[in-house]
Amino acid sequence: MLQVILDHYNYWIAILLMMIGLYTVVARGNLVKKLVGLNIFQTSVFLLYITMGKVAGGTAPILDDRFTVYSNPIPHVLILTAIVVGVATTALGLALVVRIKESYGTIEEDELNLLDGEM
Amino acid sequence: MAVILDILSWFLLIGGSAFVIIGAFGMWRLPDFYSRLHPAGLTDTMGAGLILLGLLLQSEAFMVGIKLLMIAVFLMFTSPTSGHATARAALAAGLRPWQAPEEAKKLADENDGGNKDGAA
Amino acid sequence: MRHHRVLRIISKLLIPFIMLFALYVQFHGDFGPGGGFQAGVIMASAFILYGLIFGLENARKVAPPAVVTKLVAAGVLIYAGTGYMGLFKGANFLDYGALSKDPVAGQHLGIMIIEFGVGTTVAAAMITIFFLFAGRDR
Amino acid sequence: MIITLIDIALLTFMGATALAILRLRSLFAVVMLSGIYSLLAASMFVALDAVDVAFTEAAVGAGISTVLMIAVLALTGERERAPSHTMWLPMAVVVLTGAALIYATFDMPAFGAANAPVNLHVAPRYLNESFAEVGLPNVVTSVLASYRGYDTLGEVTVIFTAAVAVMLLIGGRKGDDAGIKNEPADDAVDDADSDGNGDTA
Repeated sequence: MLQVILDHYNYWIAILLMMIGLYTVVARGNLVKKLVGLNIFQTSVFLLYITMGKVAGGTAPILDDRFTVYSNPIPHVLILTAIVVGVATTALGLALVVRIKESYGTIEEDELNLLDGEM
Repeated sequence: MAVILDILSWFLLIGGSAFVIIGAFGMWRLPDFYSRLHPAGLTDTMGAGLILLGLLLQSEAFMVGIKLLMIAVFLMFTSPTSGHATARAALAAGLRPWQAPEEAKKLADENDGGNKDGAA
Repeated sequence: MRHHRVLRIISKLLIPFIMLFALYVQFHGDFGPGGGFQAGVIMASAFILYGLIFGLENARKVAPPAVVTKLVAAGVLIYAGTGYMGLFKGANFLDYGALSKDPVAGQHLGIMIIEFGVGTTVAAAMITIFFLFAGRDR
Repeated sequence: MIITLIDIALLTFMGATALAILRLRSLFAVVMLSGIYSLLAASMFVALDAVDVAFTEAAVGAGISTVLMIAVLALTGERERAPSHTMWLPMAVVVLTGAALIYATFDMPAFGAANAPVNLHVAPRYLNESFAEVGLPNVVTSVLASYRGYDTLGEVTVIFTAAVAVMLLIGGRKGDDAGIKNEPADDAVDDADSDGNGDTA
């Protein structure tokens, strides 16, 4: 039983974080809060990928004569680029938030829906 | 020799960790923002400094030691600066330091007395 | 601005070292952790620190938006251009082995150049985005 | 054993930080906590041997994205309004999705298994032969720049596109929907015309 928990704890926490992020995106009305939730979701996906690439007893994939077991480098490559792309897309989302605030005067979702209904 | 170094470095590491834990307790127990800055500074300087020193004694490669020293120097510059900037920002935002209830009462009384004498 | 003196002096002291560290990460990324993406972000953070402490106007003088905007595109062009170099030398697109007589040396050279392109784009993009957000009037 | 303890402690901290982000109303505190969350994630990546990723996450998550978020808060306000209606439907959706995903994890290979399918396909080839083929000790760099160069070219193009899109969205002056330049658009056009006719000033 303990072994099952230890084998899957990382996955479970990654999924828990994913769900917290998803809930923040779906249930909170403030657009900045939604973007922070999206970031939490994103980071938890990164965590899931990196967790899958870990090899027990391995070391970072930088070749050296002293080591023989390395962790899997492919998830690292995928996630490394994804993080920087993630901040670029977050900046795009924030730019949209700024424009929405300037056009509507609010960034709360239900107020935006009301304003859209009036137009 | 190696044993002495090991013992010394463990002593430093445990000491540093103790300072970090004390800092965390301070953050939790102290009443307001300004007093909480003190344990934060404790964590930064004593905690991180002792841990870095302990790691320095453990490092085998020369380059690792140099890097650890550079981190220590960097921390010595940045952590007081960030503490200073945080306190300044709080003061600029209008946050007043907390005072113990009886102290605050005494000060308020004195101020009232001063106001009676003064013009306003 | 008298009460910013400590911040100004410390950041003046640190910004050159942040940039030096960015260059170290950029060009040492082949041997240790690091590479263009990290170096670009660190280089951008040096400029962002400058902008936060000394004001946006001074930061715009140090890194003129017109130049930085062009660097965003220049990095992508360096990357793609390295790919086309391989094509001109008779190999596949992005095959750096053809850049030099010795394939391994060619690989090393190609990776160096494209990492530089990546670093340029990332740093310039982050600086541009920071300028735009911080310069937006209320 | 110690590694496992560090692992569990860091993951628990991350969970606590994420819950605090969900519950707090002050957006400034939320942004600060998201910086702490990124730093914890970076420490976690070090524990999982992904030093390059940890480096990037620390620089991006705890540095740049926090600065950007605070710059946006200065423009949009720092308080979040209380949610106006009950949140049973999102909660149900999230709980169901999470339960399904957790059910799926029981089919996943154990954490750290060396014979997991991910670790058997191309990773051994990169680890064994990249030094002879590319000549770099850091396998992540050789895979990123050489073996998967197309992928990285695409990612750099995405960053370029995002920067251009941000420029288009907020590069102009406030209330100036047509202008995409930083200088006042109308005046620039007037100047260009007047230069042709001679100086009007």
